[in-house]
Amino acid sequence: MRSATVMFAVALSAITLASGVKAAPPPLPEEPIPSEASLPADYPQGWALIQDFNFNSLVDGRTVVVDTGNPAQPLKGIIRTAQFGNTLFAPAKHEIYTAETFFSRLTQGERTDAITIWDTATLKSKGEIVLPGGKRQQSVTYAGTFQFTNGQKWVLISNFTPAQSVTVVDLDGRKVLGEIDLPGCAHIYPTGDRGFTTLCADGSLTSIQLDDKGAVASSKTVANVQDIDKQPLFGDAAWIGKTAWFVSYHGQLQGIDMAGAVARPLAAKLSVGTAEGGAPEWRPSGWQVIAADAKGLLYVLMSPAGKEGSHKDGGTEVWVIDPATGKRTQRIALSGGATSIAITREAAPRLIAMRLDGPIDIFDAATGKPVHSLGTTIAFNPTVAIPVP
Amino acid sequence: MRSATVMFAVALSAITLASGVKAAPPPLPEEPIPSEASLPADYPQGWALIQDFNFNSLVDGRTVVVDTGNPAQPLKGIIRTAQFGNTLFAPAKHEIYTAETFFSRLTQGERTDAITIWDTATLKSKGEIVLPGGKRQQSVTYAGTFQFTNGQKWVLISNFTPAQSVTVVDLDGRKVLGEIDLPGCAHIYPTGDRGFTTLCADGSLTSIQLDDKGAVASSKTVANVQDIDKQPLFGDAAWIGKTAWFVSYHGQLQGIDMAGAVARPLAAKLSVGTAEGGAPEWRPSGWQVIAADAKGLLYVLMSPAGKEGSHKDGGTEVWVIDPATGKRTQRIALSGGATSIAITREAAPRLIAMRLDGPIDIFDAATGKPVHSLGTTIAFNPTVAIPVP
Amino acid sequence: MAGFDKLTEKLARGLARGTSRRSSLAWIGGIATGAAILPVLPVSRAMAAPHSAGHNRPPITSGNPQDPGDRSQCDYWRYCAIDGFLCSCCGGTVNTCPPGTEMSPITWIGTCTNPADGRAYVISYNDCCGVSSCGQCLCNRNEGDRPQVRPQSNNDYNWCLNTQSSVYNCSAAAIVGVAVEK
Amino acid sequence: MAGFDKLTEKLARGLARGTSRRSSLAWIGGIATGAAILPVLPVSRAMAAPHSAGHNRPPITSGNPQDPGDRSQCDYWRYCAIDGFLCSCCGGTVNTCPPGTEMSPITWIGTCTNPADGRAYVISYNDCCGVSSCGQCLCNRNEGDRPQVRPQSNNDYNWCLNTQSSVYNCSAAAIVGVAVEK
Repeated sequence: MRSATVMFAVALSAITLASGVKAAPPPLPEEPIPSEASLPADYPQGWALIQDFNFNSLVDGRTVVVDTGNPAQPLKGIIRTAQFGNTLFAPAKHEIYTAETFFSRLTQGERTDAITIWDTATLKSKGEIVLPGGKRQQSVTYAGTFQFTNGQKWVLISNFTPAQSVTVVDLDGRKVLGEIDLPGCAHIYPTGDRGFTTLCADGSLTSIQLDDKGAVASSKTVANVQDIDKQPLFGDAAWIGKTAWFVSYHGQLQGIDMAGAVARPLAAKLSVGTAEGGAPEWRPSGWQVIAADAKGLLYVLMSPAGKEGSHKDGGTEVWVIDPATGKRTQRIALSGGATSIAITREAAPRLIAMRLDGPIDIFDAATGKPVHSLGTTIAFNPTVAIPVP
Repeated sequence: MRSATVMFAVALSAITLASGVKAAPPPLPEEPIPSEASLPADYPQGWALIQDFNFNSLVDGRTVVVDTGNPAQPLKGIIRTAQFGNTLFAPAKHEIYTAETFFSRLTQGERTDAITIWDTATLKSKGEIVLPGGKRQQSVTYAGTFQFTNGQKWVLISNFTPAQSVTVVDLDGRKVLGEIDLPGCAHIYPTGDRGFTTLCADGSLTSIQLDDKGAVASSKTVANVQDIDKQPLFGDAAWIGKTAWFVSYHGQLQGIDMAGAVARPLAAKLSVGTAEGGAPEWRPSGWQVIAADAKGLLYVLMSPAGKEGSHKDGGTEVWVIDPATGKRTQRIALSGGATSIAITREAAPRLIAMRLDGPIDIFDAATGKPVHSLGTTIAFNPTVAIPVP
Repeated sequence: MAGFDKLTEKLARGLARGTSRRSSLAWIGGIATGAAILPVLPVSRAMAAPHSAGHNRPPITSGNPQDPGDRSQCDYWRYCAIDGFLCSCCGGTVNTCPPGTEMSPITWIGTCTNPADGRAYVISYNDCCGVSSCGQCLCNRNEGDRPQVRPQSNNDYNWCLNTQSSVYNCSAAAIVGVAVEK
Repeated sequence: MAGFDKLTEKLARGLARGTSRRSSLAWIGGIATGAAILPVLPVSRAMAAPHSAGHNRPPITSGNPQDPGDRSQCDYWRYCAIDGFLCSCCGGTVNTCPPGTEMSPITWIGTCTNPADGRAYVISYNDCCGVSSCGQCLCNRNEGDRPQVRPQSNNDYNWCLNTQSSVYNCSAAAIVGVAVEK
């Protein structure tokens, strides 16, 4: 057999290096390697975290850090968010959290559910908290299955086996505090100082406050919050301050004040309104269909082809409603359609219009005019966006 | 909080089932669930195993069982072949073997290299053999990095760290036998009863025979088998009996007889020939560019845009050469182009023409006429095919 | 929780076997009667496009005129509330999981109108589990789909539950009964 | 094997640093001189298509007339022997790995002609590792690419070697010297 150096000797002898050959200009300089990029620990407000569901390889979901203002290089980095994963963002702590599921042999073997803690500047893992029981809820991305409480010191994670419960995790202490059974209820909306609200199958909600060990301190049910048969609410809400704004399949808007220990549905009966040209009618449609801006306007993604079963198809317009007046203030036409929307917190806010099959377009939220398209340069299947707050 | 049965009670009360409503015809019958399909343990000769590299999620590579004669349902099943994996097929044992790499946290954490043993009928894992050292060679798929020897009782696996070696594994005994250092040499071609040949960086080959413990019993180098600068050979060979047929970047054909303990390059100087219309010239081009049929004809994938660096671009024709006479007997035009080819062992053999970006077309190998297209119904990035022998 | 798991599994299986109680709510009536087959939706079509461009898959049919349609297409009548890769395109059939996968015993339910006999059938959508995403024939239709608070009517869950692995491969659609509006 | 690993790493690094011996073989001369920039190849283009349809990414340029071209495109001069996702499209730059990844210390080498100054530069292609496939700007060009028996000239290897993880994200292309034919 050959000596250890054969293979590289051939390669080495094949190339001659010199510092300059022709008269002018001097050659381009050598470039240092290895070289790895990092990000600002504090992201600008034009940035967002976008969840890439990656339907063709669900085991390999991601979260992408995106500069929505840079069509040449919008993708700033990729964080692993494996297997129907979820993402949370704590800018003040310079951390991103992902809730993930792994198998020891990719698709089979031992299951591990874990929260991974990522550094915003390096996008490297700072550690993980393993979750017990292999029961983390796996769904197409909903914000409501992974949420902060207790001033971002804790997170709450939905479980579904299909028994429903919530695991309480102390991020700062890197440990699991406990689990709360929630039969018949789904999704988590932070409520009060150290609690959450969940929506239940009979149309009620239940608000729970936790003690300092993460156990239930109080629980209160509010009936008749939604009519799941006739006016079901989309699962993901838009937040204006401490009020979560939901929209129904038919366009009714329901605010729920989550400031206190018990959620308080607002009495105002608001609607996205109607318009000509629907066939049969305009309805909200898409995945993340409602968003809010810093001024307190609501944006709802609308389809003119609204009917039973159309609620996830995606829309062609965004309707802007001022919940303070109940008036619709604007209609924004989306040239490429969208399945999810979000609004940046920039001084001049922008609308992020995402399609589940990849393309992402950016609009001026105030004027509704297209700013630029980011094409499919970011994610395979963008589901939800978390703009930098 | 609600009782455990709330959520399903709502669903249950919502649906009424009955066995028949209208007069005629009777309703479609209830269908049994759960229900899982299985395959014949012995695959028909029109089937093949096709490696799906899955470039967009390399951690999630697959091997697909394909019926090339069924354009409606060509995909018969998917086997995991994670992270630059390789596949071998032992029809007599009703087993498929994959060489894979896993990380405990998908992209990070503890690395495990393993051979997984799959049942041909159920496509379920029958077990695995963990490989030591985390050194399994990861490349775009080459057949030569995972090969049988010793009558399919053993397999050989290439390692690359970039130190080069081969791990010897006893499949029947489910254990690793040992490792053979091969500095400066790459790829494995089964040779003799219990040995292999490897190609080396100085253009030589080395043939090694193993003892019954998997250690080196004999080693012999044959110099000047290829000129890697001027006439490099594509790595994957086409086998006619125990002769491996290689093609060079410029279209020279080199047979190497692997029947004995030491590989014996054939003296015949054969070529794929030339043709008009090249710009600059016709050359072999693609990934798996050479294949053989049961009658001993060679098929080479050719590009008219041949030049330095064109050798992986893919081709537009397949040229058929009879190595017994050295004559080219046919030119097959590929309407959709191809990057890899294979020939089934059916009585009327078919040409499988695959493109790395997905599409797969089937041709009659004897007439060169298109049979049907399978479109992109099979794999994201098909690299190589193993037709049922 | 194990006891509850068993209970819900029993309920789900009971429902799938067609032994549930005879009562109904308004919402299911609205779906079960007079609901035309939805066209393939723009976004679903766009998602499916990369895998079918330039090639028309021959239709996969039942051969039974009472069960018409192409089982490789999203607009096949049984798929009125499906979400995922069609097992017919993945090595399985309309109601059978591909080799190598395990069928989830817990499912979501749709009520789809068969255009041949006008009946509303209860369809059990069972996910096939333990092999990675099939990647073929992606469909998402939502007739009768309701938010996640009503799990049995929601197709956003990964229903690979109580299987050895929760990795999702494709979704099958089996007839488990005929729905009647009372 | 450890000693050999160190040796090869040293050789690879030495080559990357531009300190290798002054000699040449015919093959490199054939590549280094007179080689025009290859057009983007049909299959490479087809593979890239699903991720760029209907959108033109604005060019990513150096701003230096002596280093012309769009670093998000396969036909940029430095990419003459690249195989993989361009780090310029993945959060890195032409010669920098994206945040969260680790650059492989061991590389393959290409010799690419800069159309602005006519020089043949030695390009070190370094894989970025530890994050899953970027999925953007896939390119495969093979000027001077040789079979795997000559690793330094082969781009089919996953060069994520001697990194914490061998998972491949993207490939960077750094100038490490000027090649001269003697």
